[in-house]
Amino acid sequence: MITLTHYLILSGILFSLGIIGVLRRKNLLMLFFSTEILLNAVNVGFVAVSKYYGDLSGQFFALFIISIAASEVAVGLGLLVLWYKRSGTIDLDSLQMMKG
Amino acid sequence: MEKYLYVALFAPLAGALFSLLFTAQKKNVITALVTSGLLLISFVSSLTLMFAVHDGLTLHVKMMGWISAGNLSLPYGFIVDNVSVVMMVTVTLVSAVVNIYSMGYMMHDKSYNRFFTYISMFVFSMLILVMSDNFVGLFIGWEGVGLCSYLLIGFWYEKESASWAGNEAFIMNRVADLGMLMGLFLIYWQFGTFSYDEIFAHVGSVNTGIVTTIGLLLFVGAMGKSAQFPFHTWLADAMEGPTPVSALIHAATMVTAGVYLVIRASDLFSLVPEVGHIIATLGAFVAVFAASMALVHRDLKKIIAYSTLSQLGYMFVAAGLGAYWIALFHLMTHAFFKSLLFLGAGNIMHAMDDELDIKKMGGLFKVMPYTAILMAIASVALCGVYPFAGFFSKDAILASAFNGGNFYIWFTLFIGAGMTAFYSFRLIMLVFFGDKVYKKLGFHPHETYPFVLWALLPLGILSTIAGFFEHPFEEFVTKVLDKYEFSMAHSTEIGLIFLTSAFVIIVIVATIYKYAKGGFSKQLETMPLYLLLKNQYYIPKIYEEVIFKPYYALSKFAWKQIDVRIIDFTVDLIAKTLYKTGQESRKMQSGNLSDMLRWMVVGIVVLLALAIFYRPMM
Amino acid sequence: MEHILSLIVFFPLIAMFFGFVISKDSVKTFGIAVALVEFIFSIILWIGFDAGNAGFQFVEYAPLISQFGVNYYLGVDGISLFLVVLSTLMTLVSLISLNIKKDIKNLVLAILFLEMTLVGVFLSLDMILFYIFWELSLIPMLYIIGAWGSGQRIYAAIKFFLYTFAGSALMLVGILYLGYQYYLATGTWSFSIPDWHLLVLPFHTQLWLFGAFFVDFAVKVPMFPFHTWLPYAHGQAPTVGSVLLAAVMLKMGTYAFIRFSLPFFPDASVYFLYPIAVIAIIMVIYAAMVAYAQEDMKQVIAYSSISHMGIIILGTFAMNAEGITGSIFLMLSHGIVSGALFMLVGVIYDRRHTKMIDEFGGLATVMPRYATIFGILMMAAVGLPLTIGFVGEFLSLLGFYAVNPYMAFLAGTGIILGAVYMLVLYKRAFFGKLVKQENKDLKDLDKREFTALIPLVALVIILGVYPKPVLTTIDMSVKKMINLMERKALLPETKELLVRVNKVGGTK
Amino acid sequence: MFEAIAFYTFSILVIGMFGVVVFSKNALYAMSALAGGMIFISGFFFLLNADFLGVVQIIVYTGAVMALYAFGMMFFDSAKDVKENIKYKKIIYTLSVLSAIFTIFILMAPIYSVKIEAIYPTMENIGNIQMIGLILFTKYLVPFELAAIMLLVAMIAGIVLVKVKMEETPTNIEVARGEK
Repeated sequence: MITLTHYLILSGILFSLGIIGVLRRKNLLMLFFSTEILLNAVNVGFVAVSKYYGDLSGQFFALFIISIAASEVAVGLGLLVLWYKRSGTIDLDSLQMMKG
Repeated sequence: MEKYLYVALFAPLAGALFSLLFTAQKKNVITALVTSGLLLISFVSSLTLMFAVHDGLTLHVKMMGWISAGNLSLPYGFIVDNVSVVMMVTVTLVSAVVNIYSMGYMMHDKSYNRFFTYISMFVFSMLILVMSDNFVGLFIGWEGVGLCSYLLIGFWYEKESASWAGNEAFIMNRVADLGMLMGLFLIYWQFGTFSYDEIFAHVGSVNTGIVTTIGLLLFVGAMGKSAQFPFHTWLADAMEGPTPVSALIHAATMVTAGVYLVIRASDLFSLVPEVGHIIATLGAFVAVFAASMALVHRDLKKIIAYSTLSQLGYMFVAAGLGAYWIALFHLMTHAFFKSLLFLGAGNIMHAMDDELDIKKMGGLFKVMPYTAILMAIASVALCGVYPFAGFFSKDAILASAFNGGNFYIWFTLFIGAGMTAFYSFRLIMLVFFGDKVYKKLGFHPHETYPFVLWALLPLGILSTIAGFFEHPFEEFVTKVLDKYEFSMAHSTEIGLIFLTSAFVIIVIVATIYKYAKGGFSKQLETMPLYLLLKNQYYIPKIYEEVIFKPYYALSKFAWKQIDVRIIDFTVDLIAKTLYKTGQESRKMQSGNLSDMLRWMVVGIVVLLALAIFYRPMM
Repeated sequence: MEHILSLIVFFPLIAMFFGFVISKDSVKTFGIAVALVEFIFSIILWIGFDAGNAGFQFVEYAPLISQFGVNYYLGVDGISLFLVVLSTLMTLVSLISLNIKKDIKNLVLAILFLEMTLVGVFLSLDMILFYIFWELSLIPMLYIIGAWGSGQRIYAAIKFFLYTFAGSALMLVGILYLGYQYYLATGTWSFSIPDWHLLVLPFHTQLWLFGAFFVDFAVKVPMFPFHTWLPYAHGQAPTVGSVLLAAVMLKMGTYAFIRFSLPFFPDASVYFLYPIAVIAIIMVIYAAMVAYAQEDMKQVIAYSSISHMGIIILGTFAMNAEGITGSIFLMLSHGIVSGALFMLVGVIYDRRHTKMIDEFGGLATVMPRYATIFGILMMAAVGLPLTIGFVGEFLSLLGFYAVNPYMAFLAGTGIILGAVYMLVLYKRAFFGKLVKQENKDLKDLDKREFTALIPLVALVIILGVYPKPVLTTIDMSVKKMINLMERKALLPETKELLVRVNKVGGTK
Repeated sequence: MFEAIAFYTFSILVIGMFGVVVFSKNALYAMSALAGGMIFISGFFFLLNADFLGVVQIIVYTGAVMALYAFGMMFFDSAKDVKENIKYKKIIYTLSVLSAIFTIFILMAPIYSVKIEAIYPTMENIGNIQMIGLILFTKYLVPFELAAIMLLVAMIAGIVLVKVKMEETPTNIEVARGEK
């Protein structure tokens, strides 16, 4: 029998995969991919909780998360393209203007 | 009669304020005349009061409120009774004489006006001291005379040693005053008042232990003011001041304030004879201790200063043994002859251009006969030769020591009397007779102004005849003070008097003989005992090494090490740590996004950990 | 007379705003005029003050945040009355003595603002209002030290500000918690001091709150070992800054002890009596020693302030009317005396641009008037009877003697050590031969300096000779407060101590 | 039984796919793997009876988002291997694992300690999509509209950002690069 715990563990594994990606990736595009993984990991968790507790709220959250992910991609990719045109690279280390 | 009291009290203040206006100006004889006049007025008022008191009057006035807080209500109150009026007369008389004398002595000083301000201020403080009807009033005068003494010792402030001596006097007095202050506090919390009458009315009902403590603490104050061991060093150094000051303050009046305090609080001290015994023992010790230092000193004024100390010891013996009227009597006679002695010394100093070494004088009798005669009178009075004043008062003290069965005290005093005779006549012989050493050194001594000598005359007369007033005096003051009963046989008393007188006269004759022959050999001066005495038992040196220097070093240490190195450093360390933390953590803000991401995740982990593991107490 | 307290508090502020449009040349005159009017107001307050009424008078009340019981609430009693007068007097005197030319306008306005905050602190009867004034007073002082100081002025100013500010933060927490406690106890919010006086707190709460308040007050006083900001602040501050700092600002701390710590937390105050007394004794002796070792005249007086504050603290914690009245009187006397002494150091600094004692010597010859005034004030500082310094010191020590004679004795050594450093300073600076060429033609006090100093010297003598009217007024309110403490006391030990130290006579 | 098999299969697939995304050096591989992973995720949604969400997942992610990525990748040199210098690998893995464990712990804690009551219980007789429609247009209407506006804004932003700079000629870009 697959229980909620299984789903949550899966969600956790996916989340940590996402975090690994976020942390180790220097390529901005790949970084975006990793954030998608993070969002999806959370979505799985929400939906699973929703199912096992018979409450639809989790699904709505997942829904809104998806829409946020979509907007994020739209804006983020736009900025990325812009940056690439400026500097010719999408390496994270090239973004050092905030150095204090 | 009240107006006489106020006149006596405030005339000196008026004089001080008047001459204060002139302090910044050039020498002005008016200040001296006005202050002298006002002091004479004060003297006359005091005398009037004395006659009134003799007729049975006791004046007790409350002028106005002063301090009131909590249960304490303290007015300015003054009392004129048999004891205080004696002091008033003595103080105003001596101070008037000294003031007139100073007109000649200070003639050429550039701070002429300032001097008379201080003298009048001193007399005012001294009168407050003796006239107050409560302990705090006494303390006002007590500190006031201390201040004036400080100012007058350091009168020639350009001299380093003078201002140093002033500081020493003030600070040492403060040390003793602390003891007195503690005594006052204890009195307050026991009796709820500072007024003599109320305290002495209830003192009998208080625990003896507390009365003993009060007595001891008050006596500590008295020790400071009267320069008893171990506070005695300031008095010798106080001779840096002008000589009239030494005569007035450091011989006749202020230093006897300690004795006066014991006499004033006699109702309290007579309850605790143990304290009295301590006082008497210390007095006897100081009598010999100080006299021994006077034996070898070459400084004219310091010899007289040590003599003063020694005589104060005598007074304390009498006061400690309960013979209060004798103490007061000796205080009075001593005031006359000692101030005379000092003022005579002032004449000599003037003649010798402020030279103080008695070995450089000699044969001055030819040049200044009147001064010599006056000083000789004072010296025999001091030694206690019949019929001079000292004979009566000093013999009474010796008799009271013998009478109380304190033979060791009596014997000490007996030895002290011999020493007194020796150093007095050593001084007289070295200064007025013998070889004229001063001629070789190029001094041109001369007799002083006639009016100065006239001013000294009353003191000379009083030093001679005051002794004959012994019985009227006793009768007068024992109306307030306890009577002192001699229990020994009359024949013993006479015998004692003869014994002492004979001893003193033998010593005098021997001294005169020895010095007429050329004095002691030089070899004596290398003896250890001589050196010990000459260096004042090394006590000033010990104070210097054990107290002054370590205190300064400790202060420096407290500032440089504790304050700057430890406390301030710790405070700064906290600030610096915060600042450094900021400086270091600024590096986190590298601008590198992946670093920031990492920090973000660290933050998340920490917050999650907090959310899981932190359990609020409630 | 109805709104006189508001007038006294806000008159300097309003005048300050007008001051912005006054021209630079006349602004000092303007400042003196304002301070004079303000001083007259405070005198009117004193005259109008009913000496037979121990409670708060001239009370003004207007709700500010009524849900939380924060109100505009002013009032004056015997404890605060003379501190108000002292503040206005010292402001006036320091403005008269002012002779800085640089940015004079800003300086005068800062002083007026400072006056408002000082008076506000003493008159506030609402804790939040009090706190606002308390904190606001730091700003002008920070500015005065930082902008017109000498040497390491920025360091000193920031140290002063951060140190005192850090302390206040803790007090704010204490205030809020106490307010909450009041709410729990009564169900209504109130930050008014008279309300809090009636609040009885459990013993353990008292301990914590006492600690929170204590740190702030201890920094302000300043108590050992929180004192190190003071020498820096005094050393670098301009004369006017030192005068106001020593004369009035330090008194805020001791005033707060009397106004808050004792009546709010009677049990805790008694509980902490001995530790605090030990600190106070250390202050007295240690600061006197450090003062003796100083080479800078101003630092001597700065450390002497610490020493005197120690005696004030002792008087305060004597817990009897003698001691507390004495400590309040000592605040006044120390305010006047140390203010005047700082002014005197400023006088010599103006002439020679140095404060090092070794640079002087023999000044009495060239500046006799200066030396005389310095001498009188020095004697007041060492507590000579018939000067203002004696009364407070005597009463404070007298009061504490009832608590513990031995400690009173130790603190009493302060009168010896005080004489040591003061007399040595005087000797080194004024006595001896005039050696330095630069000192040979120093000018004696001029008219402006005389005008500033003579009133203070007069007060030193007058209040020394006849302090009674001031003392009785203070005493009444103090007795009321002690009564309150006795009624509020929870522990039997506290009651026992309060009874013991307030009783005269009997054998102990 | 079927559920378990499906769960494990999908889990392995998803983890594998996402692992490729995270660790691959080639952007093209990574993107393809991501698209695959998304589809497998939707499998979970179907398993969990969230049909609507599963469909949305496929449409939005695989259809729209992936298309956008693919489009965006055309701007970059995607064929080449991505060069990254990664520091402090141990820290990265520790942090990731820690955060994952904590997250799970946090999520589990209320499940085991308190019984959570459903606010909008699923009803057997009404289908998932119907149900979602009901709640979405009542309770979550405002967030829904806001999400719509957000999407619109994002779309416009994306267009504007890219479009304005499109006018720049490649030479300009070269110049800009040369200056760098």
